[in-house]
Amino acid sequence: MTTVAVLAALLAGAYAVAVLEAWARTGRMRPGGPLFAAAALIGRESFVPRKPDRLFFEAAPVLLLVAAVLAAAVLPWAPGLVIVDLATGALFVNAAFAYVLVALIMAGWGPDGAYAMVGGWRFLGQLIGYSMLIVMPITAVAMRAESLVTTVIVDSQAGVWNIVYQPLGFVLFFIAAMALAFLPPFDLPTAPGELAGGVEAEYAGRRLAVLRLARALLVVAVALATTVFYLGGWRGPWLPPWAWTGLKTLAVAAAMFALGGRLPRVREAHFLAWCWKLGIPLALLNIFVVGLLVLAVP
Amino acid sequence: MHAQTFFIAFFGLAAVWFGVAVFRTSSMVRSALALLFSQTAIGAMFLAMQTEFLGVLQIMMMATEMSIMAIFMVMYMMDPGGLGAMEMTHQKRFSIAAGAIGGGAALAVAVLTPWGPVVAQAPAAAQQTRALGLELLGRSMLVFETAGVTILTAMIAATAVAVRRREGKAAR
Amino acid sequence: MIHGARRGAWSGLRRLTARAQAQMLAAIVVPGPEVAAALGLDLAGAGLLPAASPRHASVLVVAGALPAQLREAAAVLYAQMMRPRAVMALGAGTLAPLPGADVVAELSQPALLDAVRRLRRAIAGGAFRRDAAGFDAPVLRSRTEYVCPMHPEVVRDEPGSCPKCGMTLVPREAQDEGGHAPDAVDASTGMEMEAGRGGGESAYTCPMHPEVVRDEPGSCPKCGMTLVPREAQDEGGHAPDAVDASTGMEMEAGRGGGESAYTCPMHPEVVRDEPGSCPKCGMTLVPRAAAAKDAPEAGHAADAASEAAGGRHAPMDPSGAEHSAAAHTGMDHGAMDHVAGHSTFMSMVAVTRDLPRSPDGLPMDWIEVPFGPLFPGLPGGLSLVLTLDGDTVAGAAAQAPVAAAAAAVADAGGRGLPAAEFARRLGAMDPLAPVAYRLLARRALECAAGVEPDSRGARARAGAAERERLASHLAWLAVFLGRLGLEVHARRSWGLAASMRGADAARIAGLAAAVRVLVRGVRRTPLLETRLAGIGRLAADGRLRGPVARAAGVAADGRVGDPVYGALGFEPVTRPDGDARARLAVRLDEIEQSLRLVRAAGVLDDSGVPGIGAASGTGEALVETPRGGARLAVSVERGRVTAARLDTPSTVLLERIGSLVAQCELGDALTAVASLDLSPWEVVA
Amino acid sequence: MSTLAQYALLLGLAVGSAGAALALYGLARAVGRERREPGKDVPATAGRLSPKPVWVRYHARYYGYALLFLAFDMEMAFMYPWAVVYRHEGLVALLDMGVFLAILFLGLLYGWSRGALRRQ
Repeated sequence: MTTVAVLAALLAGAYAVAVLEAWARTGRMRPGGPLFAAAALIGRESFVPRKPDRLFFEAAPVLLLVAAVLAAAVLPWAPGLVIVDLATGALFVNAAFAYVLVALIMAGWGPDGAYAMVGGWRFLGQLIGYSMLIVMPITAVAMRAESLVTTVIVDSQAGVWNIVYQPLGFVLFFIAAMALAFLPPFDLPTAPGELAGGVEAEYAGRRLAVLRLARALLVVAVALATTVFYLGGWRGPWLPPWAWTGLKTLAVAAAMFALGGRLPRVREAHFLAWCWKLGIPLALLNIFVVGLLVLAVP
Repeated sequence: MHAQTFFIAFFGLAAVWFGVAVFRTSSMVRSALALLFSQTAIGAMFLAMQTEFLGVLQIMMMATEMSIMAIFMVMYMMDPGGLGAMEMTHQKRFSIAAGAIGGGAALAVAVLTPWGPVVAQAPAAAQQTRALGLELLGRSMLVFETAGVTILTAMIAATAVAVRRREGKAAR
Repeated sequence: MIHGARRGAWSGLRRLTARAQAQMLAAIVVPGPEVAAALGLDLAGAGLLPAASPRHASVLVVAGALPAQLREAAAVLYAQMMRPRAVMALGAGTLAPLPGADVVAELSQPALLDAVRRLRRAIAGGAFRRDAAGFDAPVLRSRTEYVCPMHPEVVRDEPGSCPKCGMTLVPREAQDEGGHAPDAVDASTGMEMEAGRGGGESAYTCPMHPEVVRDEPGSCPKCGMTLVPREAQDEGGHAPDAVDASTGMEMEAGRGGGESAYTCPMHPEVVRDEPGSCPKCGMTLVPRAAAAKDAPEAGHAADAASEAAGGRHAPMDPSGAEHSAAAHTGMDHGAMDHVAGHSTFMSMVAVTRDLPRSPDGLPMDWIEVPFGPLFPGLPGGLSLVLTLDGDTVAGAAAQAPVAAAAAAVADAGGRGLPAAEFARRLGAMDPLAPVAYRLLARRALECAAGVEPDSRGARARAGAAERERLASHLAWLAVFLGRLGLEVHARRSWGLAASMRGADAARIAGLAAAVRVLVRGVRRTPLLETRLAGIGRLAADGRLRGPVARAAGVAADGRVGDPVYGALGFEPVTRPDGDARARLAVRLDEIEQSLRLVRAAGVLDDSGVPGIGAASGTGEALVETPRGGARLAVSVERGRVTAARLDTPSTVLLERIGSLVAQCELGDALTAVASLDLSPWEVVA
Repeated sequence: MSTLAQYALLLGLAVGSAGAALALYGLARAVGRERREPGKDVPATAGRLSPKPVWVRYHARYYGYALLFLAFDMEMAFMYPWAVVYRHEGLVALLDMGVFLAILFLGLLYGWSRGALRRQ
């Protein structure tokens, strides 16, 4: 029952994210847009390029979907409203997110097309940049909660949300989460207007539909993770807990889209340099500061 | 219990199957990702054996590390797409012998070591992580710090190789 | 009913999806959105969604008449679109080889709106039909040509033997663009020769259907693929790198006559008369003759080939496939074993010796990737082929297949063109700057005929030229911001660019506030300066003109010293850096400047044909087009233009692309090219 | 829920998601089949047919970062258990991890100084 409820919430979130994304791209809010888009994609042809790595080409959208669903499965919407309350939840989220990279490499390599291949390997470079900025801030969150269980992490924010307790970690995680979900301005692997679709270039019809659904779920998952780790999860007055989680998640997703539409796409060299020369030292500083805070404030 | 045995066996076979796939393909990327999924299956085996932290860690780390292996293979190997259907194996007799000896040795260690009494119930997953942390900060602190130094050595060695290459002294 | 419908009868599910598809029209524009904007079309405003790849597009929008090369490129795009797909022709003439247009309309925004409505109806009611026809075009077909393995210059359309050496010609898949032979077939070149020596009989088989075996080249009766020589498949292991080497070494081994000694690749002191394995390390021994040649892997290839040759004499019996498989298996144990083993780690130095080197010394394969003529984010009609070394550009070849300038000018020869017709042709040459080129023709003709331009008309024409600059810069800004992912600003810019066409001074004054808001918004975009700094740096020299030169600190502007512009209060804008950031800054400044100039001019008018009567003479003129100063020299005899010479700014820019993008990251390289605002239409060959 | 049941549920979710994707494919199949046409199956490259394979040695310019990344990725294995017991262990944990991270940071600084942190 819980599983069905959470899956329904995830699908609703993905729908809302699709509406938000269309709004960010076209400037128009069409509540029915994703339905039309899905129905249209189902009815279009979906071709496999010749002499491809067919296995990769077919597996990539499905793997992306599985990764997004599994990442969201360990994140709670309310007390008790979580599919799997895993003892290593915070680590498992990371593990699931790591397969986003695998899926994109497969999608890039599969069709034997130049634009897609460049897009796929670009994302590997992007991961080398953002990955530490996902892992290290989560470590600081776990330090405060003394646990990797996601529900315990929410409970640990009973007094002060982590966005206040460790703002530096939040900023780093937020940026890295956008890069993970290859949202603009970190959409290097797809890069509309630069790589003519990149890893998505050869996908059409039903396979593109699955790819887009998986991507929307991935955005929900990263927004939900941000909510759980930094925005106090379901905590909030007046409304029921699940409503707070939903609202915060949507707000995070909307903030990501709004920010993305106003920033130019980063250059890969810049992104890597910033992540390693600025981001990682700051993330270590964050761990240190949180370490002092945890010891100083019992 | 039966389910547990079944899943251990299932993922074990999956790991072996992917492991074989590593050598049955001539595409470097396929080969690297087959190795990745072999390692993922081993991680799933760990989960089935109720060692949660280890399992999830394995599943997480292999994804990125094997992908990086894939790009290095694509950078340095001939015909990484396997378009020429190149035969990837060589020195077969020697490899088979080495594999058999290595496998036998591992089995012998597994069978002959006195592992002590079997614990009836695995500790709770959260408890395992805690215990691992306490171990790292207690008895195994030296091991832990040594690991740090080892990693540092690896970083310096890798960088030194890369830097030498950049100056073009030895392009291997 | 549309030409690109899917085959099938109507069903409930199909009706549903057809309706949805009518609502979600993703469009690809040919020649490009910048041309559409210059023609006054706002596609996003008409409800067409932009498509990044032809796979995602459902409509191909043709804006204006297309030259033949672009029609072919459009046909390729159309072929790669997924069904159901439609063609919308706006003011287009001939479309072939594209199928007929599904919706035809004239070039105007209201007509576009109506056309989109009709297209929605057509798709909702015609996305599926029982008798949907297939699409084929000559440009899509690959032909098989036959080349001599030894003399690459010998290329024939028919199988046969080489007139120079008598060898059997080998088939190769070829496209009109040339050089598309897949590597597997390239590899056959070397092996085929071997087979020829071994008895002259070779078998051809389908890469997909091994049971298909023919003794003549041709195509597979099952799937239509080109048959490849059987040996090529078996020996494909050396493709693509060792091929050239193996061709050479083959001859060597043949002459050597099999008297070579065998040695270990790791232990040169081990020498045996017979093949075998090394007593020290167990590796398979290799022939020393080959090893001494510093190309051991090639020697192995030859060795492997001659060893296996006995088992590979093209059998024509039904068990052919099996036979071949057996030969292959045999090689795994013997020769093939050490060939592969050798080339994977033993002799990387030798194997990679001939590969191109990157600046960091690593040998890599380079690929040639087309980024044009119809690449989203680059000017439509610019045919850019980048040689990619990973994600870095190692070289570039830029062409402008749509360049019409040469034709327009050459046609003025012979009996000559009437002056009015000449001006019309020059104006039609570049859809991105028709006003400037009409003005250029007019000035040159006036100069030739000695006619004094009236000052009020000149002022109005300057106003019209500035309006065009405004529209052109806004369209460039939209493309440029779009490729940087700044969708919000890009969208606004498209709308403004399209609404500049034919607008009068009052309308432009009404739009001025929106334009200023846009410019300010772009200037204030965080990180944009960092993003663009240092990309596409071009040093100023005498030949650079226009905004690109002004962004490099040179006030090269045809408007300087023009009394009309002097009266309007014109001052050129310059920036020192010479990179993409400076180009953006210059164009933003010029957008504001043009707004001021339009307001100062008050009247905008570019109509009127130069009335030069039956005058004769020569004249020259310079007009600052949106891309820089264009120069035209004409000779007029009795009112007819007999000779003309044109010099345009984009011609210079096209030449610079190669040096501009060398060793840039791919994204930076494309940004650099886009920042030039090159118009392939005005390139003079 | 026992841990094993949790893992089973996760496995079920993975299989279920893949199944949902396949069901969607089945639905799309019911709409119609693809039609083979010349040129359609060649990867789209901006209006030029370019059927040549692109699977060649690919030069990734971030390999300097990649080498350092491998080390940092390894180090995270120790960070999580440490973080969980951090408050319990107090100052010892801070010092211990401080030394560990300092060693790693040294590696980063070395790589930085030798030019590993840039496009090669």
